[in-house]
Amino acid sequence: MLKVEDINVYYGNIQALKGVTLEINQGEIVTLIGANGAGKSTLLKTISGLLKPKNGQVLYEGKSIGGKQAQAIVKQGISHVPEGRRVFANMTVQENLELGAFLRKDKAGMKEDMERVYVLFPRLLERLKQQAGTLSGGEQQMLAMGRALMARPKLLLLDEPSMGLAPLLVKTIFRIIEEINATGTTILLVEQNANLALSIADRAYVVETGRIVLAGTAEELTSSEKVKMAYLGGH
Amino acid sequence: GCSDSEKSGSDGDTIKIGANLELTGGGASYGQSVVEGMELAIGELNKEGIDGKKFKLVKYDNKSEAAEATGGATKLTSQDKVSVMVGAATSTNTLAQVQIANDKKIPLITPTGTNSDITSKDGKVNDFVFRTCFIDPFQGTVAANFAKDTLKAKTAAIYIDSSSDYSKGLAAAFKEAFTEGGGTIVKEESFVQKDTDFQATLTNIKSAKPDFVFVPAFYEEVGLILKQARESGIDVPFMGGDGWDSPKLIEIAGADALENTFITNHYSAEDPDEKIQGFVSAFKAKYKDKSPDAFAALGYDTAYFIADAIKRAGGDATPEKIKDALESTDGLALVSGKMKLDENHNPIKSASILKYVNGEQKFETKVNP
Amino acid sequence: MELFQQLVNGISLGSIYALIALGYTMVYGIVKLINFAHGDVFMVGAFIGFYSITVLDLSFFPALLISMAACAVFGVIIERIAYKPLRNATRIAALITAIGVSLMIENGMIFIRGAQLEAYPTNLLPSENIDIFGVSIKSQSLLILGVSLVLMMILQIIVHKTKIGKAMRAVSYDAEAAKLMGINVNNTISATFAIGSALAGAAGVIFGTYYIKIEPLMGVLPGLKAFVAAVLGGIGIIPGAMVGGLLLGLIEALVSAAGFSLWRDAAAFVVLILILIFLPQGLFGKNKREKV
Amino acid sequence: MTIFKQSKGFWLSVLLSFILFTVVQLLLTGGILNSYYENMIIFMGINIILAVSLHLIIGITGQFSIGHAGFLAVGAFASAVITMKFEMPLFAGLLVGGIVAALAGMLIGIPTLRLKGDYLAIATLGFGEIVRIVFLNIDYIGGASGMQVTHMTTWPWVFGCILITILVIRNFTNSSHGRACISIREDETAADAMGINTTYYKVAAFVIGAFFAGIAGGLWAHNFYIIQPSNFGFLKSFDILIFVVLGGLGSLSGAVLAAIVLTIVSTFLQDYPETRMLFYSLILIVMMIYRPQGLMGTRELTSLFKRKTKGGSKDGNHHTTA
Amino acid sequence: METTTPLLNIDHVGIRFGGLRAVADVNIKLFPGELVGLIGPNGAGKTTLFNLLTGVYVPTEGSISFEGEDLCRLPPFKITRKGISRTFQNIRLFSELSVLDNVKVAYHSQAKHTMASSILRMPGHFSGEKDMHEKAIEFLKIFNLDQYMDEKAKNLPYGQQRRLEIARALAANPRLLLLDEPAAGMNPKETHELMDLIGLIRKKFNLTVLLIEHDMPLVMGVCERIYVLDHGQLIANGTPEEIRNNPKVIEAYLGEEVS
Ligand SMILES: Nc1ncnc2c1ncn2[C@@H]1O[C@H](COP(=O)(O)OP(=O)(O)OP(=O)(O)O)[C@@H](O)[C@H]1O
Ligand SMILES: Nc1ncnc2c1ncn2[C@@H]1O[C@H](COP(=O)(O)OP(=O)(O)OP(=O)(O)O)[C@@H](O)[C@H]1O
Ligand SMILES: [Mg+2]
Ligand SMILES: [Mg+2]
Repeated sequence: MLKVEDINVYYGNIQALKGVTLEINQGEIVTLIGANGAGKSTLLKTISGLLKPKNGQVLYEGKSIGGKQAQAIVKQGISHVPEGRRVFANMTVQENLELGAFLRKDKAGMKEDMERVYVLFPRLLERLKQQAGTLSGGEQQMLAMGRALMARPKLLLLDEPSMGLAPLLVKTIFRIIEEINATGTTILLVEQNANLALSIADRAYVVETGRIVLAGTAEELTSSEKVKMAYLGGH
Repeated sequence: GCSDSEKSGSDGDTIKIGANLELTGGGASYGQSVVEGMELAIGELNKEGIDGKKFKLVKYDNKSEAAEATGGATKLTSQDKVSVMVGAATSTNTLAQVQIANDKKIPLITPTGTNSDITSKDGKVNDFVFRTCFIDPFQGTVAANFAKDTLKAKTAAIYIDSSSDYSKGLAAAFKEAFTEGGGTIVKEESFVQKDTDFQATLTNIKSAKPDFVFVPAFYEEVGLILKQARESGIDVPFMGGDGWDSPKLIEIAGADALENTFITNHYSAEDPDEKIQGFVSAFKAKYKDKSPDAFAALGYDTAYFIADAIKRAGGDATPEKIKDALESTDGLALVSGKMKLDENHNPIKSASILKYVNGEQKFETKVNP
Repeated sequence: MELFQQLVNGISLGSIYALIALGYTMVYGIVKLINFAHGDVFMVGAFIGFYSITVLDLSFFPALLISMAACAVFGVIIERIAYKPLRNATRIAALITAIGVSLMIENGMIFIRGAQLEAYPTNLLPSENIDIFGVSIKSQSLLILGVSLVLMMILQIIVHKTKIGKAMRAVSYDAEAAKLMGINVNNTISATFAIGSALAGAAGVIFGTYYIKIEPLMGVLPGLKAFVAAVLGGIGIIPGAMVGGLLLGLIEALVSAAGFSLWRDAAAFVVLILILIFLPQGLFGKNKREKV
Repeated sequence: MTIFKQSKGFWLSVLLSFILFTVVQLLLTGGILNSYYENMIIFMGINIILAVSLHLIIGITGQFSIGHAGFLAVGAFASAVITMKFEMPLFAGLLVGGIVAALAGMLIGIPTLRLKGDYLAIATLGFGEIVRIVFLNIDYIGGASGMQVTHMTTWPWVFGCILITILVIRNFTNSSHGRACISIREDETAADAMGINTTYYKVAAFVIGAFFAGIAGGLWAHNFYIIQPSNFGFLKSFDILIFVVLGGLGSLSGAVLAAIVLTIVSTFLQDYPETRMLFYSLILIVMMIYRPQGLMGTRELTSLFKRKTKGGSKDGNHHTTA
Repeated sequence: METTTPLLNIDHVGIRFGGLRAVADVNIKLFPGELVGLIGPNGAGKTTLFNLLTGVYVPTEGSISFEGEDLCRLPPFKITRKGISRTFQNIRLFSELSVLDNVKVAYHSQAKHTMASSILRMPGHFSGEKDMHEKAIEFLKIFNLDQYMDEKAKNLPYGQQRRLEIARALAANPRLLLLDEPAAGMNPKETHELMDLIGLIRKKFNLTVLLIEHDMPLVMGVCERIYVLDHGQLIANGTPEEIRNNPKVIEAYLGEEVS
């Protein structure tokens, strides 16, 4: 479904990704794990068009999307839930959700998706008129995910959805990720919380200083000594 | 080094005249008018030349700022070594150049700076500083006498542009003459240049019920003041000085608002005088049918004032000789009248009182000094 | 009676400030840039209106529309050329650019047509004085007040109810997140400048009709005052600009009425500073302390 | 870091500035530079002082102040009153000018305790305008027509003032107190939480900056023959702001450099009155588009000559006690 | 423990933001040398409580005293000088300053040289700066940050920035250290290292620590006591073991099984 081939990405002179290659198949949950600053967020931003790769290819459903504008990529069915949630704090929950469907014109389909978001996140339904900035962190994360779903994505990019959340909320969020996946949305998940991420993922990649250093099924990586040592807390 | 003024001025075939004027900034329209008048005059003068020499105008923009005016004057005297400096169009920016003219011994002529301090202060004459226009007290006195004697006004209000020395000077002279003659000033209000809304103050003036309102200011604001005053129902006579004189005043205020208003002036573009009409048509021919205001006329006159002095002093004259020649100007016929200087370097000229009728200036009376 | 007359004077002056402040506050609200060139776009609008009326022989409303359209385009051009490259630069760099643009428009205008002033024809709109108990109100002041109120409401609806308005608010809060929603950030910002500049253009023509005199530096002072009005009301808040403008007009009228006309501008700034000290976000701004 | 190293650099700069002073002085007395150039050099010097003093407020302390011409005006009028009305020497004029401006700085420092960013900017702009209007209404100093002031400002005076300004502000910046100011610029909340009395340092920056702006005002007053309130409008404040930003926010030598370059550019453009402001604004816009961080960025001129040390940042750590 | 006087006494403290009671009627006592956790759902008011303690917000009700002195209405910098220092949930370093200078800023309030001595470069300036320089390096060494000394803070990797924030907080010479989610954004390995570090500095500097964290292994691993906040109110208080099994906490915060 998505193929990233040997991309290099720079911030000015700093090279953040060095020849990264990966692949995501229809219906999978793939997770990227790696330390702070490894380049995980950079990779997601490159896929969603916020950053442009200097070279290499990003292929989505066979077509190249590398270097396209973000709005064009959203239109093709890739939604990105950015790190730190980034909800529009000055707008209501409902307006945030409507913005998620900014490019869509099918009123009926949008309504349907809105209902689906309410089913996944009943909390949001309770708070439709509340300013997003006054939501708790977990609620904001739900809103960010709901907003992304409003674009009816085929591929959902999630950047550290558990960051800063209470344990209870982390569990809720991960349950919902699995539910979303079950309805046919492919998911690329970036997580610090490697234990949890590997527990729901089909496959995983390990990123270190801009390179993919390990790849495999979730089980393979969970049992890898190296991963255990570096990312699972060593015990 | 200050002694280089000996070499100043004419080099080869040209006589350099420096112009240090308000080409941009708040006073830009005055400076530009002066330049237009001067350039017209220099064009005419250069057809013949003086002793085979032609005038060359070196222009500097003082941005309507005193500091820049000083800088420009320094440059004209020490860099360009001009024979004569012209500038500035407003009193304040002229004052900023006075010390340099005296120090460097280069004559400075302001075409339109009417503040009396420019040429002499506390009885001391600035040797190298001249002007082409009459001074503030004269106009103010003329206006006061006219209000009292002709218009029979007993009470008057004064509305001053407090950002201009010109306006304050006229107002002070008016006040003195008017009260001396038994009149009372019932209201004194002020505004600053670039104001556009005068309604609040005019409401105050209205409730003081004056017989006459004196507004010694420039046409930009005067136009708006007249319009707004008439709209808010003040219909007594208004009067001002040469600052009113511009075709724009009529456009801004509208002919109706100008009914029952008077000005004192150096010259009038409507004056049938041959010399004046010659100037007006030459000006219109050069500047796309634009009608010259008093600034343009005085700029034009200033160039002739200088040319006359240089003619008398000789084409190779040093700035000091030119200064002496300027001092001895007597009876020179200019667009703005015959020119003779008093001991304070101020021209003794007559003033005209004009009345606006149907948006046109009509000659009312002439007052001699 | 005189006090009422002065209040009327203040409101009619204030509605002009409000009119200019609306566009100012709108651009600030979305782009967070003090667009110092706003007053100059206002000036350009006044001139375009003037030439439409005198050269093209149009009447008031066509001239108003032409001026608004031309200013909208002008605003977008300014944004694309001067501000867009600085989107990610510091606020202060953008501010300096805005000052540069402002100087450029003023002096460009002087370069093109000279510094001399022009006078609008006086017969564009009917002007009558309505007398109510000795207080005279000009029909044109009422018109200006009405126009400002209507524009304020239209603006409020655009920003809060339309799709483009939502896009604007999203971009204003977080441009990168807005991109992820599929919003074209460049076009949205251009639209903001187009609307803001069209408002400035409208204000220019209305100003010309009312005050007659226009010249290349006419935007400087009203621009500054309008900005003060916007800050008074809480910058970025559309009804705030309206209230701030009216308040500023009233303050100025009352100070002049009290015989301190020379202190008028100072009074406006003193009130500004006082309001900012006690209500740092302006009258209508939400007093949000930075969340730590 | 040792005192010895410090003094070596110090003595070198003393020597350099002495040479600079003497060369210019000789050129002036020898008549090689005429009074036109003298005027330009003096104007440049005044601009340098203004730029450096505002640099302390904006570049170092991060207080977005765009009313600096207000302090200039206060200094100019105060010093002119001292020399013209009380007939005291220039030194007294400059000193009083600085002190009165510093008091004004304290006054404007107070609103800054509550205001930030654009709101502070507009408040300081308002302050500058208030100062101008107050002077406009004081008849003692001539109201709108201003005061005529005897020319007394000479190169040695200007040079001395530049030297003191730069030394004081540099010494202040390169000390723990300067770091406290920089920390306010970087993050006021965090600075507060680290025990920095942010109020004190913000006001201190305003007071010191205003003091030197006041001295610049004194030099100004005694150079241009006449001072008027209208010389000190907000456009003047913008001019000073432009020096600081164009030089590179946070860079002292950048501010100096920008003041020099822009004074020259502006003087040069005087020969083209019709287009000068057009060019000036164009330069401003183009400069900001292609180099928004200013001429020097946050670096100092001295860092260009220093060898890059191991682990030293590419951006140079001029704020340490170098 | 009951016999000693509390170092910090939070007494019925609360604050409102408009209609929202972000913190309400909170009572907390900290005794010298303790390491106490503060947990609770997002938006429970934990950070707000820190802001109240450090003077960023002024409580609308209740009082706070530190070593017997009332802290209410003191500006933040004075509270820091009294001995309470903090880190921030969102890193707030002085990003353009070098790592070394970040620490020096915090050490500033202990500096002895005056502004005048610095401007005139009197001997006091040099000795004061030298002392500061040495102290700052000492702090950096403890945190293994001395190799980054001259780097701008913003160029540091994220994890190191977190460490630097703690180092900076310590340079302000606190007796009570408030840590707001120091492990946020760290992976389990980095979190583990952080845990060790907190233990180390507590001993070395003889500190009392109040720690906000969502990372349960960390909180349960290092804290001696834990307070639980929900909707601005304390809902529980006890040892990690007690908290783990408290049904209210499980319902509001932990969820069914705790890993
Ligand atoms: N805007 C930026 N400018 C410069 N460098 C950046 C920028 N954003 C990220 N980097 C650098 O790029 C590298 C990769 O960063 P990235 O944010 O992708 O890491 P990450 O794996 O997502 O880390 P985290 O777990 O902290 O989110 C880091 O070294 C980071 O410092
Ligand atoms: N300055 C403020 N103005 C208005 N509301 C505020 C302000 N500061 C905090 N709040 C509100 O107070 C509540 C508590 O916020 P706080 O940041 O203390 O939560 P927290 O417990 O630290 O949560 P998290 O674990 O997500 O960091 C939230 O609802 C928040 O929106
Ligand atoms: Mg990341
Ligand atoms: Mg928190």
